[in-house]
Amino acid sequence: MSEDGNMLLSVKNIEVVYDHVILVLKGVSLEVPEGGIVALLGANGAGKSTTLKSISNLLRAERGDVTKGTIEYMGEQVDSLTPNALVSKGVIQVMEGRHCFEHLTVEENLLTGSYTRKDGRAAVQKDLDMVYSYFPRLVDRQASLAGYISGGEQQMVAIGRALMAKPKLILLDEPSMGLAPQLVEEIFEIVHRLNKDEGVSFLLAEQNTSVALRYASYGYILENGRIVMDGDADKLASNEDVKEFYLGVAGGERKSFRDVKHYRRRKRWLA
Amino acid sequence: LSSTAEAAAEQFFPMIIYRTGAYAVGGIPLANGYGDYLKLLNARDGGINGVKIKFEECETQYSTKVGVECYEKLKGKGDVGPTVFNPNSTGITYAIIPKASVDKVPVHSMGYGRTAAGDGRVFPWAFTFPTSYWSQAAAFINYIGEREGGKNNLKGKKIAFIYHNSGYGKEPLPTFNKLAKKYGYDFKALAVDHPGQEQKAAWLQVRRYKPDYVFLTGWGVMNQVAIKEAAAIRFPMDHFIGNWWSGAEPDVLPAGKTAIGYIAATFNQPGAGTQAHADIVKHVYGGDAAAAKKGQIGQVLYNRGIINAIYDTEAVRTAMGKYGNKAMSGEQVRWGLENLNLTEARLGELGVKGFMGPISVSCKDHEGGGKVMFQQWSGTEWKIVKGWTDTMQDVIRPMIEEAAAAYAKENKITPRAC
Amino acid sequence: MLYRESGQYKTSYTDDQAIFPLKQDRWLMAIALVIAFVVIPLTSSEYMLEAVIIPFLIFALAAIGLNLLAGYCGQISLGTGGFMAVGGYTAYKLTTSLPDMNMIIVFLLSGVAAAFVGIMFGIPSLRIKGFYLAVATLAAQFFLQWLFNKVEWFYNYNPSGTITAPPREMFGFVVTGPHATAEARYMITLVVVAVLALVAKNLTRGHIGRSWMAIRDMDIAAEIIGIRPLHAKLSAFAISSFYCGVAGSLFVFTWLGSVETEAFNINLSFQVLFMVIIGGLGSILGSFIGAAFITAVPILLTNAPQFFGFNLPIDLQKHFEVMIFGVLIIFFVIVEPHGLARLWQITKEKLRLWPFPY
Amino acid sequence: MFRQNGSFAKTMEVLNAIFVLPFVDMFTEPVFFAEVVVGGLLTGVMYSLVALGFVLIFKASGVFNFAQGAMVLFAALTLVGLMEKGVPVWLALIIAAGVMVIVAVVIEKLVLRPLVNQPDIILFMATIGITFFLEGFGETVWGSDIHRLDVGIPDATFEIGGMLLNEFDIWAAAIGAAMVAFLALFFRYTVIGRALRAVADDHQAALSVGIPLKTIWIVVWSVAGFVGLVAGIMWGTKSGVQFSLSLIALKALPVLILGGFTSIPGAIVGGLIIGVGEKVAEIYWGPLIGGAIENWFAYMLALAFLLFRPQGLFGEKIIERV
Amino acid sequence: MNETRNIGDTLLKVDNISLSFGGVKAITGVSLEIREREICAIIGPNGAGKTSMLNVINGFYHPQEGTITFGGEVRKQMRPHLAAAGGIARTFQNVALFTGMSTLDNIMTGRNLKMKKNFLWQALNIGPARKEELEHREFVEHIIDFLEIEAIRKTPVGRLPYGLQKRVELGRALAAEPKLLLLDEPMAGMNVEEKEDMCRFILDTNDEFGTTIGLIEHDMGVVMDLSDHVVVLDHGEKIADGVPDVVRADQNVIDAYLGVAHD
Ligand SMILES: Nc1ncnc2c1ncn2[C@@H]1O[C@H](COP(=O)(O)OP(=O)(O)OP(=O)(O)O)[C@@H](O)[C@H]1O
Ligand SMILES: Nc1ncnc2c1ncn2[C@@H]1O[C@H](COP(=O)(O)OP(=O)(O)OP(=O)(O)O)[C@@H](O)[C@H]1O
Ligand SMILES: [Mg+2]
Ligand SMILES: [Mg+2]
Repeated sequence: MSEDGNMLLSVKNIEVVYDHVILVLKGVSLEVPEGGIVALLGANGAGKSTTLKSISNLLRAERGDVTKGTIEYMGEQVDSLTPNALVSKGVIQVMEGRHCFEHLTVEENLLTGSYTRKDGRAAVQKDLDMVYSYFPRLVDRQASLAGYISGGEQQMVAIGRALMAKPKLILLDEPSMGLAPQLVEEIFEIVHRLNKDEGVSFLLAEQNTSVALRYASYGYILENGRIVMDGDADKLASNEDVKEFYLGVAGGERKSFRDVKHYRRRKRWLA
Repeated sequence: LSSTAEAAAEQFFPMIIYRTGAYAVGGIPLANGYGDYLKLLNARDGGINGVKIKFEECETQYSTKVGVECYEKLKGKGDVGPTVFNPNSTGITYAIIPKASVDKVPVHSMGYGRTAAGDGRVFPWAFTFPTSYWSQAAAFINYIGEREGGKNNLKGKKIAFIYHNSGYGKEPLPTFNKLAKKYGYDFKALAVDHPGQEQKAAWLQVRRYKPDYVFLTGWGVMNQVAIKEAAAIRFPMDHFIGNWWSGAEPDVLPAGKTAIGYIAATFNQPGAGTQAHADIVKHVYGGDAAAAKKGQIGQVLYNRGIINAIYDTEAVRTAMGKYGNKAMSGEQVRWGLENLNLTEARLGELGVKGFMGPISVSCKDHEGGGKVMFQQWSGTEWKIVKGWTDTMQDVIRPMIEEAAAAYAKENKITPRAC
Repeated sequence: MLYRESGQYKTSYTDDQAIFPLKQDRWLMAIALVIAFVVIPLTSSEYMLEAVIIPFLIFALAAIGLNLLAGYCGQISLGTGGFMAVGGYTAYKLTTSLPDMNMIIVFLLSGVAAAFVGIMFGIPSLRIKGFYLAVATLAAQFFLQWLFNKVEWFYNYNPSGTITAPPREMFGFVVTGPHATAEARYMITLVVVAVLALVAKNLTRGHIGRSWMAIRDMDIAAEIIGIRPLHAKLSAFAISSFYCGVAGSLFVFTWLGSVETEAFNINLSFQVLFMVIIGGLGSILGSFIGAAFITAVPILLTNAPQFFGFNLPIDLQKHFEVMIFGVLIIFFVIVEPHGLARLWQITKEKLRLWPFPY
Repeated sequence: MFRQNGSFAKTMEVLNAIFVLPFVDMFTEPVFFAEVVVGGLLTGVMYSLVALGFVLIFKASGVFNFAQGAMVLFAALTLVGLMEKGVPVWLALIIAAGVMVIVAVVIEKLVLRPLVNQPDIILFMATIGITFFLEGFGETVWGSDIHRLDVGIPDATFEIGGMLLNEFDIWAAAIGAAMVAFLALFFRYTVIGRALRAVADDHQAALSVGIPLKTIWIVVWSVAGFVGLVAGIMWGTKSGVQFSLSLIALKALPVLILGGFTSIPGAIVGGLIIGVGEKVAEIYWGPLIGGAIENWFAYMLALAFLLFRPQGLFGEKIIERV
Repeated sequence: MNETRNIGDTLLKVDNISLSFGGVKAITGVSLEIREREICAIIGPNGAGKTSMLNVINGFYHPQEGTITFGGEVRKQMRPHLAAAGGIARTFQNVALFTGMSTLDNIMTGRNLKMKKNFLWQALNIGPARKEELEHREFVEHIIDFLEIEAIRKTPVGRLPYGLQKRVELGRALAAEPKLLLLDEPMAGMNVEEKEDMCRFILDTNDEFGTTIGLIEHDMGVVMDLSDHVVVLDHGEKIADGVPDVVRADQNVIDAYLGVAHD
């Protein structure tokens, strides 16, 4: 993406170190345009979550530090803001691994998302109803403690909770994890709808590459703490390497997972 | 050359004290009194018989462990070693008595600590004079016996004993039990746990037991809470009697008017009326009476600090009488302590006539057969209500010797002949 | 790259499982042992031994004990003082009723007694967790302290309830009682502590240690993969209390010489807990570092002003000392929440990468 | 045969002493028994006052604040110190409360913020550091002497139906009850209440939804400081303001686990149970085994409750899931 | 496709299980069978009761009704560690590794059941204990090789990325040499490449050790390709049970779960 005036978020060349010694991001730059859906792809441990956490400033809580580079949101440097200040400004992250408040009920969990809002009870109630309509499953679970609901239900709560903040930019970390296939599609439909109707921008780290690239407009591929490839989503989706390694299709045909075994095994023997 | 070096040698007094922690309230005046008297000797007399006094405080917070560390730190100091240790805590006393006998430094636990150390044959290095908890308990029985018109009238009387649940607090129990058999009073012991802020259960039991007298062995905050609780159950204050660590100003002041009439044991006069006090104001505080008052001069525990210092410095003086006017080593001071004989006349010379009792210590008797007085709180000051009271040494002394013999046996000590 | 492991290949699992797989660490350990067994007894003053080094060793032992329980098994206990008291009083009863018993055996049996008591008080841990358990273990602390204070049998009916270490000999040396030299007491303490530290290290590296850590990190998952919480927790309580018991008997016999129950009060429990946390939960080395920190820092702080020629009033000095001590605790906890041992490890990692920052 | 009979009689005697006589005693002297119970209840409220401070902070941040005892001492010392300097009571109260707010701000900035998201035990350790600091600091500023505190709460003894009661205790109970009611409502009916519970569950997630940890912590620690001040006044009036005041915390701990770390009503109910339990045990069973059993009995009592409810009577359920 | 596969008799039989929590019914009257050496998938929408079913099988939840027969032994409920001792191992939906320990140690805990030498030997680290430790270490090293995680052998697992953690968790379960291996969403949060690896491990385990596998997974590709038979739960009830091809075409399943027919 080119240097452009209307970038909502631009991350410039950041380096992240955990625990003073573990260097994880080695100069990552990326941008999210106003009203864009940007996908961040990459293998396990590439540093996707770390990137998102450095944007939302949740990194410090894990003893990680941005040692180089800057992060700008709406043209303003935000590296030193507290996470809640960022939320007030409209940036919210849905953390990987759900992080529901176990001892709060599902509804209370959702309501915590509206903590920074100042637009009155009615508006909050409206959004609450909206979240319930997205995730009808949660209506049954309304009064259950979040600690007891199933993994997928927790994922719904985490996403719903972020929506309750009425954000401008949502950093979604693995939204599809643990969700039933039907629901995965639904989540991305919601993303799409929010993006189109309300102009919410998204930066999503996602392993389910095929869905992600279907909905995103632009994508970055992160390997080992570096961006190794970026481009428009459809371009990426048609790239041969991406197809092979991220979409699991070789030569236009999806391989059976059962056959993969033998193919792999051969590869291992050869090595 | 050697003689000048020797002459320059100072008499070193190690001070194991506590000015902080849960019991600071009692520790501060004690340390002030002791220190001020040493300062006085330096300022007024240039030390003891011309030998300058040096002292160093070591803070324990009333903790035995820290006390031992202090002991180890201070025992190597001083030009000819330390003079004498005043552990200022029963726990520390117990811990350092065995060590001190090896290091050849005397330990003086004035009226507290290991009561058995009153037997100088088994404990050559430990001194408890002028008295001990056992003697004090006996004096208390004597005192109330007298108030009842003779000890025989104690038969059937009820005595409650409220004590700090520690080695210190338990000390008088053997005496009370023994004397109960002898005089036929009914006796009930009620323990209160450290620090003693909460004693409702004990006082409810007192209320039900309806004792004729209550004897208190407390320390720190426990004392004043006890006095308040006694007032709250409307127990007559003049039948409520504390030991000598339960009868100082900080114990009664917080209870306000309700404390009036409360009685406590002591072995020193209250007040700041002696010549020695005047000298302290003059030489130590530069005549600033207000500053001296801030230093708690004349308070019960301050005065006890002075007495402690007088005993120790006079022991050094006694030793000098034998070994010459130079800094005395621990061994020499030990001899001085053992041969200490403070007569009325000598007390007069020291400017403390009537302030403390005469005493003589011997090889065998390290307790000094100590007598005890009783003082009463008037609301503003302590007044002696019963002068030197007998401590039934005929009963107590055999108990002390028995306990000492047991200790000797357990620790394979052969008592020396006296 | 002073501290590097490259080039040190391990050709067997046995090598890989050595306590100190790295050569540099083996050297450091050897030097430490030489210092402990040779240099210190030859050069230290009596004060150093009595007031700093012996207590340091004893506390390190107690801290190892608590660390096995809290750091490895995740069961926080505030009953350490009580368990140490069991050790101290058992040792006293044993040697006064059987004067000829070898002191090493006395110490070990005290540990065994404490282990039994530890198991008793560990039973609630099967149901109660976290801070609830921590506070509940105070029941042990207060009960045991009360028991030893109340039941006269424990202190041979002497009127004050104080126990005193009687003189005992080993190999012709007096090792306890007032006539034992500081060196003799130091050596016997050192031997006991060194051997037990090694044992602790072995335990934590084996399957027992792993089952403790599994319970600590996630008890439900541990149970589901087949670790019995009952065994793991109670064995942790037993072994931990064993260590505390031995430490308690040394506390009386080679350090203080004479104590009343008050010496085993709740402050002692807290002190040992500080050591474990400051040193590093789940680290044997950390127990030593923590013990050194908590025993040495107050003494350094007490002596520092004099050393630099300030003459503060002693109470003010103490107050400052307490304040600074508090600040230091906070400081180190913030710098490295996983304790000083972890700090040491990070330093080593940095050395390994040196001169590169990452 | 004879011997067996003897030991049988002995066993019966012991059982009788434990299981029968104390109850007979209670029935035969009902007024005294009532007095014991009432005394226990009133003492219990005093424990609750201290426990309440712990609960507040735990509930709101998951931190087991060991420094609560030191905060009680520090607050009381500040108050009494000011009063001794001639500041009128009401002003001294306001200033002391202000000082506790400052303490909260400083603690948040220097201790809590760098330790966000750390394990509970680490935060616990940090609060121990705070304890040392506050104790040292308070004594440096105000000295180690004992200070008499009198803010004008009446302290006379009166008699009702043979029971001796103290006005002061009644006042303490009333104040305790009022505070509990206020705080319980505060937690239930404010937005902050929910946010606090969220923070206690997961610091990082709370941050991620925009809950301002900083503000929350300052508020809660200030309130806990204020509760500490009240506890300090009550206990300080009773026993003078001095170092031992910080040891009160130890009497509050069994109350805390019995009631549940996270429950405000739990603090009061726990206090009452512990108060009555320990007094009754001490007076009716204590003499059988030598007395002074209050301290450990309180913990054992709490322990017994925990065996049935591991989260305390009113504590939040401990969630166990895989 | 399973003609060549050597599927045996029933290993696990779940009979009419019902489980509820207060008012919430997690499982209602579900029966299912897993036969020896097969791969059985349990699928269903979120909150259908899949995880709860695994929890019932390995004794963590105690069902109100129904029985479980495992290896011929009938039981109503038992403690989890007994189930483990009986040969049931599992992985968890929310990774439940021992975060403070290294990869190696985590996998070694899986061998705990098999390590018996008493603690005196342990304490001295000589003789039998040492020998035993080394034997097990060797076994575990095989697993590490098998899962291709040699490089992270000594890394504390808390620092590992999610995908690797899942792999370590599988290793820990394998270390117990289970008869029945239960996997709860082993491939969640992985990209295709990693899923392929995981599938390979599962298939190899099944092939080489003859381990019976119970698998919960939301990736239909994986489920359909791997499993011999599929059980579908919805709202705590069983709505379908059969070979993948049949289940995939079942209208109920499509409505409740798949949304669209999957090829
Ligand atoms: N708190 C931490 N301390 C140390 N290292 C960490 C920490 N968190 C993450 N790492 C390391 O940083 C690297 C990147 O992790 P990150 O979680 O950002 O990866 P990811 O791309 O999100 O992977 P995944 O797809 O598994 O979620 C990993 O190698 C991980 O081991
Ligand atoms: N311990 C519990 N207490 C209360 N409700 C529970 C408990 N465990 C599970 N449930 C409920 O039972 C239902 C089934 O949960 P379960 O975890 O088995 O679902 P699942 O099929 O694994 O879903 P997912 O695919 O989202 O993981 C859920 O609605 C959940 O809320
Ligand atoms: Mg991630
Ligand atoms: Mg599930």
